[in-house]
Amino acid sequence: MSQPILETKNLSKAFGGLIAVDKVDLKIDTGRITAIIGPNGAGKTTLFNLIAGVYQQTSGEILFNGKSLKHFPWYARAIKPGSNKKIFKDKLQRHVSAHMRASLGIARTFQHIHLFGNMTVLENIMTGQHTRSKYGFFGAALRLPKARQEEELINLNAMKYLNMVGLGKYANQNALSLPLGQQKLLAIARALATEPKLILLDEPGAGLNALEKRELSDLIKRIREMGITAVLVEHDMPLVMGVAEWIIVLDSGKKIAEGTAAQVQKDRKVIAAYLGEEVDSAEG
Amino acid sequence: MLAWIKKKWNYFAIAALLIFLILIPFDWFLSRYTSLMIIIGISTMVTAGLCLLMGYTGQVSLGQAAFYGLGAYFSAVLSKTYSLNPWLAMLIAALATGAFAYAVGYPIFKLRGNYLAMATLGIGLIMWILFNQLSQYTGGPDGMSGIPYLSIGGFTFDTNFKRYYLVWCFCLAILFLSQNIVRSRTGRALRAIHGNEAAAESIGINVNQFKLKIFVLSSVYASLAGSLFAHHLRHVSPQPFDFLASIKLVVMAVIGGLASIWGAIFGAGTTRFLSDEVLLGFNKYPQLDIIIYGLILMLVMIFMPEGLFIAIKSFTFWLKVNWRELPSIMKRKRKELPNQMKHIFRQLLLMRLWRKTEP
Amino acid sequence: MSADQFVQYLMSGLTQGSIYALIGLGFTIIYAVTRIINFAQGEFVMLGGMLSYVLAVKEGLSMPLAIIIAVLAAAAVGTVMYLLAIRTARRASVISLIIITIGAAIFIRGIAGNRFGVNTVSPPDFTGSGSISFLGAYIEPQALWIIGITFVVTILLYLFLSHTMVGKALRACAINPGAASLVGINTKAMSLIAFAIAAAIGGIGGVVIAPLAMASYNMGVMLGLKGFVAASIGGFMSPITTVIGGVVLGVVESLAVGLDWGPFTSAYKDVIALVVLLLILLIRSGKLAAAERAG
Amino acid sequence: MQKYLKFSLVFILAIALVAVGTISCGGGAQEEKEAYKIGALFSTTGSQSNLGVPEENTVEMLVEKINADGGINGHDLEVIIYNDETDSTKCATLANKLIEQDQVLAIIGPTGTGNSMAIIDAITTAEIPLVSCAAGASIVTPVDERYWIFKTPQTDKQVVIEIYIYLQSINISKVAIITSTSGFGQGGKTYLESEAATYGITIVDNQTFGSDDTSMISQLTHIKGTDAEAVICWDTDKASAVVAKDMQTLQMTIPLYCSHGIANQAFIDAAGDAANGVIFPAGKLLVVDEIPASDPQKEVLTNYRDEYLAAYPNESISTFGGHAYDALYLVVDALENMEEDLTLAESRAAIRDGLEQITDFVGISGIFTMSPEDHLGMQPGSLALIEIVDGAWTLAQ
Repeated sequence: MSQPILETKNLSKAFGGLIAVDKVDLKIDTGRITAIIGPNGAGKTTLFNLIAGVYQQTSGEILFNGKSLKHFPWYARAIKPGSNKKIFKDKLQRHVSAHMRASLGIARTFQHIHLFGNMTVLENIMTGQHTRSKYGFFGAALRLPKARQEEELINLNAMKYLNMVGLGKYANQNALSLPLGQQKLLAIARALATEPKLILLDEPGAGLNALEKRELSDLIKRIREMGITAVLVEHDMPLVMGVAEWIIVLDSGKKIAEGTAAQVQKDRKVIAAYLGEEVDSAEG
Repeated sequence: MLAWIKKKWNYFAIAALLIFLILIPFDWFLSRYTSLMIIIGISTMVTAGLCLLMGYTGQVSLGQAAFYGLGAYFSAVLSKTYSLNPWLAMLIAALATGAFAYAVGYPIFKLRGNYLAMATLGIGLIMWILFNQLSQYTGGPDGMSGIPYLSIGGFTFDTNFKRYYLVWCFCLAILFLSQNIVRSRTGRALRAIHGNEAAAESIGINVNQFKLKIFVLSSVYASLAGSLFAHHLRHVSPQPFDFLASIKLVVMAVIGGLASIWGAIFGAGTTRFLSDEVLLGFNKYPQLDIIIYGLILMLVMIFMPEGLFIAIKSFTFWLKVNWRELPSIMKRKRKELPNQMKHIFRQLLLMRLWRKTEP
Repeated sequence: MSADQFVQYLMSGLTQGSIYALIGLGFTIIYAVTRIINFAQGEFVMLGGMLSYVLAVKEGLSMPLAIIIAVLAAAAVGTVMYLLAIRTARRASVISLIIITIGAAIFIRGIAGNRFGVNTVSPPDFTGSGSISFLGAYIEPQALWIIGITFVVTILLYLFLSHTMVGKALRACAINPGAASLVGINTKAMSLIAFAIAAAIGGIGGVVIAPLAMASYNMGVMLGLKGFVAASIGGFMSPITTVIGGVVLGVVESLAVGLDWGPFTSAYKDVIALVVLLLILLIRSGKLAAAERAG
Repeated sequence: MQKYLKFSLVFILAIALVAVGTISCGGGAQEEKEAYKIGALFSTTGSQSNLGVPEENTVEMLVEKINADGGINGHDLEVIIYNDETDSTKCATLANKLIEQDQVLAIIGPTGTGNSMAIIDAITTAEIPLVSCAAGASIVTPVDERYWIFKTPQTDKQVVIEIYIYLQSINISKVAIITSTSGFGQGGKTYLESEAATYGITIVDNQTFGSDDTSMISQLTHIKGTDAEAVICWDTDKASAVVAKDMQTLQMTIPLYCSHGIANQAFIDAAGDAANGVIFPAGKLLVVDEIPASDPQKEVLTNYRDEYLAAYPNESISTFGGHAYDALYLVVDALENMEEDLTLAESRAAIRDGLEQITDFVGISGIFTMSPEDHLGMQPGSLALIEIVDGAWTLAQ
């Protein structure tokens, strides 16, 4: 198997006293639909936010395509590696900011959908194409030919993704006028529009009816066929078991098990963890 | 035919707008409003920048008059004291103001909402005090006069008639550029920031950078407007760039409907027309004009917070949709009116109760 | 500067600071509860000052009575302003609320100018003029009144907020309006109370300031801004921090005059105060941004 | 975009309608002799409203009087007064409005120096006479650039010199000056600094304050630390009163000299007993009862004061109204000497020439003799040194 697209080495995140993510080692293999499950407060969303760069880890490393998601700002580059100032230099190390990660190819959706309510459905997706187009203020202001071409391209791609999630006919509606299920699809389409290598889906199934869930799961499969690695955090077990090829189980910030659906279901710790608080997971 | 006109409507609109604007300063038309229209044009330029910043990007600035003033003073000082070519002075002014805005904005745009408002307000006040205090350059509170006219080759803009066209060329140019920006990748990024910063970050938009860029752009607009203002009046004093001026600019932007570039003309137009034409009728009674001004501000903000412009727009749209039913609606409304009054009255009376029952 | 000069600067700084603090308190209360920056606060001060003069001198009421009526009137105006202008503006944005309060300010100023005329007036001092010597510095009795009343008002406000049911409800709204309404606190009523209190404090401010610094129908503009700066320096957090903010502002201004070196002259004292404001805003920017997200 | 355009279009048509409306209303009924139209710009609101209001009152009062007395050569006098809100941008548009829309023959005002400077260009290009009511000397100098501009109030320079001469006479040489950051204060500051040397005065301390500041204690403490023999304060009534009171508080014994900006009752009311002993130069209006009957201004001053107080019982007399009085009567004087039925441009030019030829016009602020070299034309001896004793104005010895 090729190198994992995403790898975390004893990744930890603490909010004040409480440790949300505790020394987690993950390997997300390229092109394999992976689900991260776990009872409430297991630190799934925090993990996502760490990977997406919303939070910055207290310790540990995140490797994307084998490259660390940290970098040295220009003023630190001067210092030669291995020089005696190295420790000092490490202090200057910065995390790659969220928007940079997006252009590197990490896309994500949100638990609360976070669409742009002040735009139409189409514009939402066109905005997703942001990192895939270049022209700036002047190009825009003066309507340079290059800008026009890019706009046309953006438009085409946007329609493509829109049709892919089957929202083509709503293109010019306000994004928030759609029902919840379609809003979720739209959010996924917007994430896809950034043409990512890795897409993080945060509870895509929450609040969908059976039909919509079925649509969702084959959308996820189609995403895989596009060569994009999908990782989802999900409470809905049937959905997870149906779609995920690899499942990672978190409990109170620690990874307690991973494997295929079958393996995980048999795992003692997992059962314990869930039986521990069915109630919560039921309402989650 | 009619359909064709409908299809090409906005071209007709542009044409009509241009013809109208071109005709205004002629004696047989509205020459009496030439000077007012010059000020409106200048205000529109500042307002357009404010619309980009506030309406599209959702960032508040209560200090815009500072950049307006910087433009005016840079032009005035460079072209008078150091007798530079006015156009060159204008260019330098724009660049310098932009640089200043960048330097100031870089730290400030870490703040949001009300705190951003406070910070920008602070900047505005500081600049205003400096305009007053650095009298060896600015001429102090009474300002400096004798600023040269703008001129191209032998052609000098020495009458309102000429300056009118100069200002409106600048103004329309800025409006069209802004329009293009809004309807582009950049514009979408700005609206994305307004819509939801987290989501914007997640799709690779560098939020802080864009905020800063648009802030600088709006300050450059303001600076250009200021330069034109200086060369129009040929006198600058700190007073037109004080706190109240910043507020008046915001008011223009809001009345024009924040998220609409063309609303800027409307906003600047109505506000100036109101204060310089309509309210003058009321100054027989002491203070009545500012009383009315205050009332209008409140009423507009309370009942059409999305701006007068948008309100009129939606109302006419509503008319277009059901103008046939209008009479019947009127009848119904008249029937309902007493009940509604009673309802409102009850609400006011039993406010406590009413509030409790409210969700 | 000599020692007793230094004391003098501190004293006048303290006096000014108390004035700013008194005005800033109004900003803080309203902001904390409603997240509105009320630019009409200065006008409440003006109303207090002008009314106390009109009632005491023109109408010939006894000073205490005039003061009470003036303060109550200011509070009433604040309440009405909230009910008619703020409450009716549903789900308005930060900016439109700011403009509404500014509109209200202009409106009130206009009415005052129309009713009371445009001349500067000065009500009589509470307890005679003249001056008291203190550590080689001199101070007016009225200044002592200002400092004292600011102190008292702050303490009372603090006790009110921390020891009464309503006060606790107000603080709950300040910390998290959503949660407050969930636990059954009527946030609208709380906003109303906040406006009333703020206006009353503004009125008190006007009443005590006027004998020292005169009153005129457009005094509210500058005083409002100064109070606003004081409140911002205090971070719009609590009465105490606001008072600290006000005193910092006053003392900085006063010492700037005393220092008389480079930019630290009387000409630039306001600039210095504003720079202090900006620095504080920027230093606390991280926390403030978080607060804005929460609020 | 298209809807926005559509509605900016709607808005524009609205303006057009209003405009056309005003045009149609414009042509009123014609009398046998049409009224002389004069424009006036006063700051009746905003920071200078306490100057602008008496000016407006005076003009309204005088217009009634003049028309009651049968107008000017049978023409009624009509004065169109606009409020510029102490806002120079608005002032400029209003000036253009008076010139282009109302087609007035001449303009009096504006109240403030800043506003006056802001409209000079419009006035000069439109070739219409302006008689400003503001103090700044730069309004009428250099006179060759100010062909169309006149003014009535004495300049700050004259007032400063008046004070310095007095200080010389009682041989005080070290003074501290404390001026406001307003236009008025800065104007005074300039001349206080520039003229000091000429009269052997040294400025040992130079403080400023904001006109709305609530205390000058700090600045005065600083002055107290110097060896100044007198304090010269330059601002309008409110802040000057604060200075007077704070000096009393600090128990400063050195005398306080003020500008003509405090020449109204408000200062005495505000400063209370701290006002006693304050000396300031101003027009003779305030001490009209004390000036000798031989003084040519006596009659004019007395009449004006009595009429004003009769017309506005709850106002108090102030010299700013006097500036408007002079401005209006200078124009009226020019109008009386103007021959009939000239075109607008001609009559404007005629009025300007008339103004420039005025000699020995007895006004409130002084006696005016205009000339092509001097568009203020105020003769020496127009100022009186006034001392406040027991809360009343008296001539200082």
